[in-house]
Amino acid sequence: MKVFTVFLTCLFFELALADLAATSVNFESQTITIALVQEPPQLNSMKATDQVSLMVLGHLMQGLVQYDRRGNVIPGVAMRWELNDKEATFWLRDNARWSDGNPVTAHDFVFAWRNALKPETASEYAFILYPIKNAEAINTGKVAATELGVEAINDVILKVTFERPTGYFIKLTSFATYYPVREEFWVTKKDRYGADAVDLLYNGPFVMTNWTHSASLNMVKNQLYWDKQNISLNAINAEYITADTRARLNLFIDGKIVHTRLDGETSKDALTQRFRIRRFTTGSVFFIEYNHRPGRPTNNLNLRRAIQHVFDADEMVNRVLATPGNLRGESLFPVWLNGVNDKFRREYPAPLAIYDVAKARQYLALAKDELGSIGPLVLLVSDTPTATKQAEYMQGVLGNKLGLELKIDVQTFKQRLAKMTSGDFDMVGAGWGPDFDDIMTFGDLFASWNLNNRGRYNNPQYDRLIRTAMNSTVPRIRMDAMGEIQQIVHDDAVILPQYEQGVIYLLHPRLKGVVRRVVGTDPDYTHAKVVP
Amino acid sequence: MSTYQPVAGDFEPLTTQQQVEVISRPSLSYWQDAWLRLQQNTRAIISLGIIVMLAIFTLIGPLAWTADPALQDLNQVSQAPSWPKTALLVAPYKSWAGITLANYESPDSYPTTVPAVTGFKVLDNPTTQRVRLIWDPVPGADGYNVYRNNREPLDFNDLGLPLGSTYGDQISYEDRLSLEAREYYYSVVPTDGLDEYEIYTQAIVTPTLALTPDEALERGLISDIDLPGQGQEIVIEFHPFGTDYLGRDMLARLMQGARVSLFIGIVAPFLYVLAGIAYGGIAGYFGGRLDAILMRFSDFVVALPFLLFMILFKIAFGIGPGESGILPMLIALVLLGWPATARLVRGQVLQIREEGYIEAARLLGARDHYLILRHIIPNTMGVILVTLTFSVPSAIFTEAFLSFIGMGVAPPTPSWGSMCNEGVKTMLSHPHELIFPALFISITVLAFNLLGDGLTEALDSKMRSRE
Amino acid sequence: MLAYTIKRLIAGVITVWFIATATFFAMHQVPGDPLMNDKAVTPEIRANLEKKYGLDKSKTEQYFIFLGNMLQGDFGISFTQQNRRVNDIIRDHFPVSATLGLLAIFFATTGGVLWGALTAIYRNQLPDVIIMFFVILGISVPSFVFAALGQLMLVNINSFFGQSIIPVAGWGTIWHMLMPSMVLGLGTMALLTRLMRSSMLEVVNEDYIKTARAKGLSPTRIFFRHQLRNAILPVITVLGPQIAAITTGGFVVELVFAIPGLGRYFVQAVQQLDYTVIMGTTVFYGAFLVLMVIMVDILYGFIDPRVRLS
Amino acid sequence: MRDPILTVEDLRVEFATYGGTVKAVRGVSFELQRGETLAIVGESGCGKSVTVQALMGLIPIPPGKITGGAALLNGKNILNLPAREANKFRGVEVGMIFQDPMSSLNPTMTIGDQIAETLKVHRGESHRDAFNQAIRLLEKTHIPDAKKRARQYPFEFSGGMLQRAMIAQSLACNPSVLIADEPTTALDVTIQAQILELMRELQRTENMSIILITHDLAVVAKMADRVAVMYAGQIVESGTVDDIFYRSSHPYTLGLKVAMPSNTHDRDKTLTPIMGSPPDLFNPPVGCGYYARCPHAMKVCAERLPHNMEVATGHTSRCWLQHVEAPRVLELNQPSHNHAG
Repeated sequence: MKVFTVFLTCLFFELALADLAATSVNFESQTITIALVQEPPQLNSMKATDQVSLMVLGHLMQGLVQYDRRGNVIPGVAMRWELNDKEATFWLRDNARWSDGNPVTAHDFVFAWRNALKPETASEYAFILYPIKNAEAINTGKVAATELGVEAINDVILKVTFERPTGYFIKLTSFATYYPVREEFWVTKKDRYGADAVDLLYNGPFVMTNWTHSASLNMVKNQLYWDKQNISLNAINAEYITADTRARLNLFIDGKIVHTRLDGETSKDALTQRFRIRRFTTGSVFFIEYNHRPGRPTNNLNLRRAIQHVFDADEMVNRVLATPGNLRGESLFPVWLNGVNDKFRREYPAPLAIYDVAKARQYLALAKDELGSIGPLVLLVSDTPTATKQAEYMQGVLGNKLGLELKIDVQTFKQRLAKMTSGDFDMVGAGWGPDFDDIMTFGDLFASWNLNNRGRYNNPQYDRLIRTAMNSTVPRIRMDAMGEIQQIVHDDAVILPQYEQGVIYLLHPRLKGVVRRVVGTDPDYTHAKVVP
Repeated sequence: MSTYQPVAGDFEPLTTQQQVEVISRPSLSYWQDAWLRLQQNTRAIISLGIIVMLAIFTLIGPLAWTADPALQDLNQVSQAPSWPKTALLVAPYKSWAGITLANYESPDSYPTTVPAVTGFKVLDNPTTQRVRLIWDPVPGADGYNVYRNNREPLDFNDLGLPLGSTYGDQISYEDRLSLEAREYYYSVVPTDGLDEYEIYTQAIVTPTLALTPDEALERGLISDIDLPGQGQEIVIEFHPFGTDYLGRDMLARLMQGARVSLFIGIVAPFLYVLAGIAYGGIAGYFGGRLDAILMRFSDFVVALPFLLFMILFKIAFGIGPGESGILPMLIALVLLGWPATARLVRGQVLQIREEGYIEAARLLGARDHYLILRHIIPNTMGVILVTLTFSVPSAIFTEAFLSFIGMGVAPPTPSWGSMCNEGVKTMLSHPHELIFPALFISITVLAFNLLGDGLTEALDSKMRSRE
Repeated sequence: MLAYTIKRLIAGVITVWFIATATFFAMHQVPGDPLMNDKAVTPEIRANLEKKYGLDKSKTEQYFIFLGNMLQGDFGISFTQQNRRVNDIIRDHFPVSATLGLLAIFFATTGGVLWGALTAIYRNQLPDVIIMFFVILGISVPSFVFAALGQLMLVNINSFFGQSIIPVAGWGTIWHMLMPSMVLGLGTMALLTRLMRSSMLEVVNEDYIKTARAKGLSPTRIFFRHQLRNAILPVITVLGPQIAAITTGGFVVELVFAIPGLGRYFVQAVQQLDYTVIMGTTVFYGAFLVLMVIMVDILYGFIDPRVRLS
Repeated sequence: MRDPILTVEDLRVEFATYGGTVKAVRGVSFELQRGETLAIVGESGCGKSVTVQALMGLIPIPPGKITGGAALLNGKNILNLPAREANKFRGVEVGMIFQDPMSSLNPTMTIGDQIAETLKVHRGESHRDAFNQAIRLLEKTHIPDAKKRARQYPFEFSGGMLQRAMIAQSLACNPSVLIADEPTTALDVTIQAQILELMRELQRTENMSIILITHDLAVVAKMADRVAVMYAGQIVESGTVDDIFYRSSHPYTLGLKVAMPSNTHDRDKTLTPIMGSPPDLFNPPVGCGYYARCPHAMKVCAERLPHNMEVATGHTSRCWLQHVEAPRVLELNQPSHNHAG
């Protein structure tokens, strides 16, 4: 019946102007409207993995600690804490409340962490809890969840015992998997937990009042939040869900949303509209991963060195990507990572690959001696436009400069993952984003036991360095180990770094205090405010 | 008018041979008459002309215009069509450490305001290879942000693209971001390491188009690496139709793309319309339960998820990574393209089957397949030709979609459809990358539509009866 | 007429069953692991996920389980959106796509008939040439371009009026539906125009048109009562598959205009190998198509009495 | 005294085709008296249909073109009128029925609606009244169970009944003239007789004058008061039905009569057709159109077009043999005064 009435209304065009939808920012009511790139697939904090879900959860929930504007750890539900090699103790604030009025207690954290590790929950981010005692054993089904090294001394004191000394544990506790979950509430929902606005309890700065899937999602200030007085926004409404950058720019120009990311094409429109364009490095690194399995041509070091010397990262960033904000790919570790007491990359400068075609050809000759003829190499890429474009550039470089034939194998998302796992490639375009604010999130990527090491790179020296970094909490020791790892990645040409991703975006001029983060909630509107 | 009065001799009887009439026109067969009629139709002639031109463009074009469609020229990315340009030969690029202040410590307290940056200027002559900017340090600032705009910024919000930021001790910046030989307005803004102070200083720079000798040698623009040497001007490749997102020559790509798109755009529709005619003809002619079954099968084919089966075809045909699977794509298009024509032809056949002349022909002993081919199908010409001419663009774009998911043409070979898909992304800033492929597709579709019209009028007997 | 409809509905159910079966087994042939995501997962977790979605059983077993659930109208839960039932996805998003699709068909048919008739009446004169030019442009340029240009036009209109007259994207009021449905219907309108022109030219020669003029009826009356009714028949036969093309073609328009339709679920389900959503959307969409084809045939019978009674 | 309801003078119609221009009607003139049936007879392709279609404005322009002549209906000119003007007389003062009833009715409208339509358009009657009148009209044309039949569609009717419906439709506004363009050609003989009988009956009751186009002399003999024989786009002989049958004064009329099989005809004797075929109207002959096939052709026939000559009052013939000095032809009726010579 609804469809038919639509016909009637559309037949008799009344010329009344469309209701003048509120503009994206409103000073009196301190409300803003945003757009989401996709429908959040999972709002159960114990299982959430993707960027959009983490962003929404970051406004609705709060872990033991949180980040301030400059990325330093500040108190969250925990007022203060003490850490040493073996354990950590947290003192929770007594005025932390759930949105149903009950206080947030240490038991909520114990329940949440145990539940996340249970095999039947099947949370893909369970590994982030592994620093806690017996966490891995529970997740692999060897031990019962109650054995987890976490204990609620009483309602407000939480004690954690480590599996091994973990210097960066405090930073992990701001991640979604570490968020508290009220057991009494969860038991009434079970599988439906996180399916809709009513199937969640909130202890963060905002509560979700409505969620029409794939259409809109509305958040209102949480009156029971302990830091309510520092929150100036009364409501955040996500009224549009689309991945198309052009659609979101048009919505921004039309004054409907407060923020949108720009790509090459839309940046030119933004220029003509005279908007203020801002820049932000996402903290992700993009590279080409070689297949190190024996029998594969890319297993040969000389061949990889040849490619390394013929690839000009400057040309890739400045001419092929051609959008501002991207940085030259020089190392596995991006520039934002903290070292001992300054940026890691400033304390341990990355060894620079020299663009030298003559040298590259010498390495190629060596490789041909060792391998005999080198058949066409296969570069596996996803079916996104930018990936195919970069692949064609690589094809041009290897073809013209080294006479190497490169075949581009375009695959949809799941087929590509299947080929990466089975090793059905010579080179694959890949990237990695940080899960937590510590160098280890990138470091252990090519450890032989890591499942995400799709090329099956296996170097005992590399593994040993990772273990020393894992087991020590002394920054100098960890950073020295990582410095050596960076050298190995360059000398052994484990990967071909392409670029560190930077993006440009637009933000409504009358909206202040929006924070962009490499790790955690990004963009973070928690402490934003609308100025007249 | 006065009536004629016959004279004496008039009444002599006529001899028989004078009675022979003169035959004014030769008798024509069906096809001769159709061909004659086609020649009369101006629109058909135009279309035949266009088709001949397209054939020349595809086959003889690459011999005349020998630019290599896959050669990337990153100095001329996404250039609009233009006259040949000259470039300056410069030394190969060496990375620049820039200027950093010795013994610099960031200020302990951040002042609320800082003075504007002074001494903001370009170092040595700016080229499209690199533009090096330097400025004097600002007391109290702990970093600087550099912006670039294509025209004069009006206010602090209009500084343009944020190129990059430096720490407090770096007072220089090297811009290499897709530089073109045009006027740029650079601005530098002091920051407190995170937030910007709302004052900016501006500098206008016009880099010259530059090329390194080995690049020129590699591209065959100069024969000897030393001749004519740095600082000299040389004429670089001429791209009449401009270049695409990787600086490849558009005209050469259009010619190479034509081979794929025209082949798929003509052969695929021809095949699946033929299949549709046969299928629809049989369903419509025999009717009854056979018709119901055939039609339900056609609904079944249309409702299948297209993308899923395309991936399956790709695996079934065993297309290796990076190989161009034109034939499997053709088969895929035919297997999934025929239902639309089948439905239409069936509708027409149902109507024609009731006509008198069909009964008559059957009475004269015409067997079924003869009836369908000789009597029924020619009378559905009008509708068939319309669907044929409409299948051309849809085949071209389906091919582009299939190539996009790795089933059809593997990079770097282009097709018009894939060039259109790429061009759409930069539609407003570099319109030529979309306009040319879309134009060629439109011309092809126009030619086939006009030809379709001409053929309909020439072949379709109903049209003829009006004369 | 009722017997005819019932017979067609039964045939329709069988067709949908075939669609479901073909899609089910095809889906399982496609390589790639439905449960795997970016971050690799330990084998134990994989085992749990498999048990949860019943992927550990044999294919035929899974098929019959699926069939059983389907008959009760339960399509299971989505793999990618873990806690959303596929039924909810269809319930929330199908009406949006259907409204958009039917509105697009409405525009396409009225436009196609109007322009087709005009080109037939002014055959080979100026209106014919102009309309033909736009028809060719309409089909030679990808729909994504028209969607983007359409949206740009709205933005300019709004900036011209200084306030947001017509919403640039999103869903809800009729104002949201105007531009997307017009863009979506463009390709079909071009096809219908050509078909209408071709069949109008054939009808204009028929004897009953000569009789109508001999009866002294006005040209407009002849056009609507006699010419149009007979010329529209081929146009209607093509409506069935076109409705299919439009409802799936919605993906591009839904992306550009941020419309919460079923289109995006179609494409993403296949890319993500989300088995339950693929089955749910394909079966539901197949049923919708079969229903549309039946309605088109009935409409055809309604207009052409010969077919109705045969 | 003559009371012509319709007079046509020197009507000329041409068609521009890609092969050249066809001069289909080359100067046709005739008169239709009130209540009279005029038959226009001739081989197919002689221009008889084109002539009446020109009067009714049914010639598609282009490619057709009325290049000359005039036609007066009740004193008003009806040639080359725009549709709005023509519709004032079409269907009201003049009704028309066509040769093939199967394709002359709209397949997607009921018979009743199609008949009622004329009444609604010209008389502005409501649908219900018009539909009831349509039923009465169908009864008037002897269609059984008219009430049910009116709701049916053309494909549910037989050929004969369709022609009756066509006649009913043309009588809707009781026109003063009915043009019947080969009404019975597509029907078999028994139905043919019924239709002709119906037309005569309606003529009497409605005092309607009829123009009957046919190539069948038997129909002419049964129906016509006056006859005009057409050949190659011209009227070669016209007069009363007795003039034409018993005092035929044109060789083509003789040929037609001889070629007509009759029931008294001896079965095993072969029929005598007229040899040759009608001239090609792309460039019509300068003299008499029939000269190439006329057994009595003379030199002047090939060179000069004979004008209409009075054989008797109201009986004309376009043939040089009617000229005073022309030689005598036995079976041909020639003017009496030159016998004496």
